[in-house]
Amino acid sequence: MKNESLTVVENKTIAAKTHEMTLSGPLVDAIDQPGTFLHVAVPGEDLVLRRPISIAAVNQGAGTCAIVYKEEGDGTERLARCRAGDQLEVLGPLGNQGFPVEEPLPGDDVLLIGGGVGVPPLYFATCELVKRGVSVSVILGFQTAAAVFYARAFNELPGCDVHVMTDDGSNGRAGTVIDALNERPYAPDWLFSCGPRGMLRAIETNAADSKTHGYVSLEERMGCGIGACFACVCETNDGASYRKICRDGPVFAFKEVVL
Amino acid sequence: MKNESLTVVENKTIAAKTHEMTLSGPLVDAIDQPGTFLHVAVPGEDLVLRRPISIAAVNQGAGTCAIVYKEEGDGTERLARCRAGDQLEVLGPLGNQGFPVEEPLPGDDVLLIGGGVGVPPLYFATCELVKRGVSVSVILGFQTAAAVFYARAFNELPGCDVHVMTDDGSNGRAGTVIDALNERPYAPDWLFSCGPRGMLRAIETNAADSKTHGYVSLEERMGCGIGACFACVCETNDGASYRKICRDGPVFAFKEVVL
Amino acid sequence: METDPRLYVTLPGLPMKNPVMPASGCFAFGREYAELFDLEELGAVAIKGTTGEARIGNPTPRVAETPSGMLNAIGLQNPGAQAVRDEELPFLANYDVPVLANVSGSTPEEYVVVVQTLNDAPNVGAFELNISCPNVKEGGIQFGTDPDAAAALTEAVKRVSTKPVYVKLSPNVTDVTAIARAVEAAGANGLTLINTLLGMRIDAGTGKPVLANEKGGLSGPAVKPIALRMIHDVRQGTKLPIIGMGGVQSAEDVIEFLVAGADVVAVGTANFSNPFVCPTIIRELPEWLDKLDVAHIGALRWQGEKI
Amino acid sequence: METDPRLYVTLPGLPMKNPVMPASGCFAFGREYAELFDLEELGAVAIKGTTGEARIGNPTPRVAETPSGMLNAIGLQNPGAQAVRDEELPFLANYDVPVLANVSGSTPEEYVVVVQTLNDAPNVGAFELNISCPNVKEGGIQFGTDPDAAAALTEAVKRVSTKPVYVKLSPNVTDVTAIARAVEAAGANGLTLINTLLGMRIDAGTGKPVLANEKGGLSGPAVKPIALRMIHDVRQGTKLPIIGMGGVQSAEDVIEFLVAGADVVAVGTANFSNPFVCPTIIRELPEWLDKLDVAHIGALRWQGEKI
Ligand SMILES: Cc1cc2nc3c(=O)[nH]c(=O)nc-3n(C[C@H](O)[C@H](O)[C@H](O)COP(=O)(O)OP(=O)(O)OC[C@H]3O[C@@H](n4cnc5c(N)ncnc54)[C@H](O)[C@@H]3O)c2cc1C
Ligand SMILES: Cc1cc2nc3c(=O)[nH]c(=O)nc-3n(C[C@H](O)[C@H](O)[C@H](O)COP(=O)(O)OP(=O)(O)OC[C@H]3O[C@@H](n4cnc5c(N)ncnc54)[C@H](O)[C@@H]3O)c2cc1C
Ligand SMILES: Cc1cc2nc3c(=O)[nH]c(=O)nc-3n(C[C@H](O)[C@H](O)[C@H](O)COP(=O)(O)O)c2cc1C
Ligand SMILES: Cc1cc2nc3c(=O)[nH]c(=O)nc-3n(C[C@H](O)[C@H](O)[C@H](O)COP(=O)(O)O)c2cc1C
Ligand code: FES
Ligand code: FES
Repeated sequence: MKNESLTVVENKTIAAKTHEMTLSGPLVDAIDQPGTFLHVAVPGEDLVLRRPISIAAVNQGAGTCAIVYKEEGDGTERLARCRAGDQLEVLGPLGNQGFPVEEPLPGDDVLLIGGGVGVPPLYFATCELVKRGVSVSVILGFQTAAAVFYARAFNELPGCDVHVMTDDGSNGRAGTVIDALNERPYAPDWLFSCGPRGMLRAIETNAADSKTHGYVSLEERMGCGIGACFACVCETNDGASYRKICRDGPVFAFKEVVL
Repeated sequence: MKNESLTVVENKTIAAKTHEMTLSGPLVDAIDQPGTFLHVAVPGEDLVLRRPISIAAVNQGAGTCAIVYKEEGDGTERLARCRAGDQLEVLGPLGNQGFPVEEPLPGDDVLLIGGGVGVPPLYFATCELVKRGVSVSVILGFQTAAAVFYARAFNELPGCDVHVMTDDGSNGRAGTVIDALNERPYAPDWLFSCGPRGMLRAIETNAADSKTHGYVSLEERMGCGIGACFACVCETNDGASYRKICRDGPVFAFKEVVL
Repeated sequence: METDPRLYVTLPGLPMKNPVMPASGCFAFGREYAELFDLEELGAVAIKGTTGEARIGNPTPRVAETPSGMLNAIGLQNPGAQAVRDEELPFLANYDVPVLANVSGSTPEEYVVVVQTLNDAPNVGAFELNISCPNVKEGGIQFGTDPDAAAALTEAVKRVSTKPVYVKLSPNVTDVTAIARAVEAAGANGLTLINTLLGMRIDAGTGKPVLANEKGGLSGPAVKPIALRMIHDVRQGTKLPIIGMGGVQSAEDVIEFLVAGADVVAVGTANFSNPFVCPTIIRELPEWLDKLDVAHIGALRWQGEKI
Repeated sequence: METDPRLYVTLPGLPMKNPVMPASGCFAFGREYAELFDLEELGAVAIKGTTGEARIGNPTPRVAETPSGMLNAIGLQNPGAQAVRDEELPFLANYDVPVLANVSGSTPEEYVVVVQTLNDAPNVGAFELNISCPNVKEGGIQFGTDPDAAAALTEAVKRVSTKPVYVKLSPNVTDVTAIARAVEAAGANGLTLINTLLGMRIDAGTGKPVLANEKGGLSGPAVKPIALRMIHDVRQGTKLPIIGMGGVQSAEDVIEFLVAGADVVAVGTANFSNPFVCPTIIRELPEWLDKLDVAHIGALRWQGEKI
């Protein structure tokens, strides 16, 4: 975990209100696990909290990493206005538990399900999986065609089978990622997912009785991002304890925490 | 008075922590009186007050005006970081009473005394005076050589006699502008001044019994800049009333207000 | 400017075309802003705090900047009730916009005199009792921190006023709802809140307070969460209309305030950041109503699961 | 890191190398920040509010951003006094830095139990009674708004404590100096202020509060002028040492707080903006002392012409 000024190498719009930012700096060296995130200080003294954003890709050769973010409020709007050459204070990589991409074996049935801006960390995960020779199926859900991103990037990865779902059918097929999941004849060996809480809950329920090793990446409003403020806790499934999403997650095994 | 986004044409350092910024936009058309000022919205949501800065020069042909400002705190530091092409929200020109540059006649003895960042509005005033064929003497006071600016610009104006004073004698002569004033054999017909309050007070006292038509430009912390908040008042000399520096000034005749 | 009927609100004494007015002390008596835009765009105008006699105010500096806010210690400088009556209100009467006359004083008698003096000004729609000015020794803050004193003052003014009376509450109290209940019981027709929070700034370089008065009133976006909380709390205990304020600078802020419990809002400090802020907000409100799909701004109130 | 002798301050129970400590609740029990820098750089460490039994805290979202500030409604989540004693304090004992143990509770008895449990932890230099947590129904705020309740609690704790006791004051009161005087008379060894201001945020898009708990405590630069004013006011009426806080994020802010009347400062929210803020401030303080030409930070106090 480092705190560093990273340089914006590129910042481009890749879908409606959705941007991909490439960052460079020595901190990139420390990135090794999909699912971990960066805690980004947004320009402007009036915004005192950093923004947690998943790492979407890393290129160790070039010393760069990418994040993909959607303009939701003041912070992400300001990120969208950053230009190449700007500096951003970044703390990361954060999170001690990412997607266990080193566990699936080639030949395992590996399914990744991403919804909206939950897609980026799954791209990083897919890159790592295919690097290890694991084939993956990916279901990407978006509201509408204008919101779709990274579908082609996934397609270009070797051994990656991509299904795009849109609510209105304007790209890929009409329906939700849950519809696509339900059409599968059997449960996957591995299931990695990131997206809205409701989607994750449905996925977990869906896989309840299966042999699936399932993992979900969670979001919560954060203060410190490192485990010191108790802002981002969630209860464990036994009700007896809790996890900090920023430190103990942000990825949790099915049933580890209450969704 | 307009509120407009002006474009930064140039922003350059001209002395220690002192910068000259050239701005363009239709608001410039409305600038016609030296001593008036701009109320500049500084970048950053956390700074809710605008900064009042005098107009240092105007070039109606080019549609530009210049301000000169010293880095004193957060606001002026951020102005110093602006780059060509940036936009600044500006309200102005403000002030209903500037230096009465249309009154001195050619042949009158006209003296201008500026201290530090009080110099800029006097440059604009001098430009207007020499345009009308009036010769002027200018005494410019700075702490030290590194702080000196605009001495050459004044020198280049026709019929302008420039005396630079520095506290440590590192440029021009050693001493204050008051020393230079005291060396003059007789009181000027006109005296326009801008600078620290103590300097203005000394000048007014100095000219107490003379025939001099004296004018000083005042500074005070401002809220609205237009006369609506009562932040910037000063008492009149008779103690019975008050003036708003932003609206009734910022230039006042000797003895109009308590310095 | 066309007025969107969804924005009309009628408060006691104040038939407003829209729920936005400049806050007292940030708009003087309207003359300066009238040079910038048509005052008839506003829902109402709250004028500068007016006292019995003219006041000269505090020494300068009177304002200081703070993170996302400012301190002011103007000290209720104003020309006095008679001059306001004769010279300022007639100017505002040129515009079809109701006036909320902000009344201050050192004693209940002074408030009464001001109200009596301004009572018959036809464009004064209502009075706003400033019982919460933190910037003058005798600026009424004693009335704002004690429910009994606040109630007594309200009663005294109600006895003479021919117009509805709003009481402006101080946030510098342990329990703002107690003051609200007290003035409601005493006959107030409405509440306005919040006034400024008592604050201070030190110049680290000189080791002295920035304000000549040492302390001043904090306003601006910094106080918005405090204002929202107080409005929300007061709303739970009263049916009186609430004029909400404290850090409003956008149409989005107005929505937050209305949801929290205000009926209309006042905009103070933001006029200094952007002199056109009030008309800008007013123009942007209809879009918000479209987006939120409400038929009238009155429908925005949050009911509060926990109440 | 070399320590500048001009920065040493000795407060009851807290021999500090410099006047800067992280504020309670913003630093947990030090483990996370220990991965970032050497905790021995700090003047002291204030630990997370500790209650008799473990508490699970409030539902999420627990934090919301506000202009130059934030709201939190953590709800005093902590592992309980015994676990803090056995598992957290020993970790901090690896560092040569005194601990200020922040104590919370619903009843005076609970405060007493916490103090009794932590009394013999050798690295606890002093206790800080959080009588001002606005975020839990029974988080002690009742003790923070009533001078008598505050005094009674202070006395009860003083009776059992083997360490100096600081009382942390709430800013959500009409007269903070009255509470300060009451706890001083009851035997407090020091004061800390300010805790957070009760606030609220509404999400305009959904028309609901952002925090699950609806209301939360406001902290960060936005509250700095309020903190400075309260510290200044309390300083006039007491000789007790003051740990000042509320929006500190730079060495310049530290100077402002010391001038206003604090003896040392605590840094809360700024740790989230920049996790290295405490060591950064500490490193920048000597430059300020050079610039202001003072021989020791204790000399910074502003005497106040008007006092
Ligand atoms: C571990 C993690 C990874 C994330 N990865 C991504 C990503 O790859 N791409 C992406 O677009 N978004 C991601 N998010 C969500 C992202 O953090 C928010 O969309 C963003 O913080 C919104 O900031 P804002 O300034 O636009 O909104 P504002 O509403 O102005 O934010 C105000 C405050 O709320 C917080 N906040 C608002 N929405 C969320 C949210 N959904 N989750 C957490 N905090 C929130 C902000 O961080 C800030 O503190 C992630 C969140 C977490 C916790
Ligand atoms: C009519 C007028 C004309 C001016 N012309 C010039 C000029 O041409 N060049 C120049 O360098 N300076 C000028 N000043 C002073 C200039 O406004 C301040 O130096 C500047 O506002 C400081 O802002 P800051 O953000 O750097 O300082 P900060 O300390 O961060 O400012 C905080 C607040 O205090 C106000 N403030 C601080 N110092 C002053 C001051 N001396 N006068 C008024 N307000 C102040 C700021 O405007 C702001 O509201 C003028 C002031 C006035 C009133
Ligand atoms: C410069 C200034 C002067 C003020 N004068 C008055 C006043 O005379 N009477 C009054 O009731 N409130 C006065 N106020 C308080 C405002 O009306 C308002 O309650 C407060 O500023 C909070 O709103 P804001 O955050 O939008 O500024 C004044 C505020 C400022 C900033
Ligand atoms: C997330 C968070 C948790 C806090 N928890 C506690 C606590 O447990 N006990 C306590 O006395 N104060 C607590 N506080 C208050 C801080 O210690 C401090 O008084 C306040 O935040 C003001 O300082 P700041 O503006 O530097 O944050 C907490 C503050 C925050 C932001
Ligand atoms: S954000 Fe602070 S504990 Fe997770
Ligand atoms: S700055 Fe508002 S009256 Fe001059």
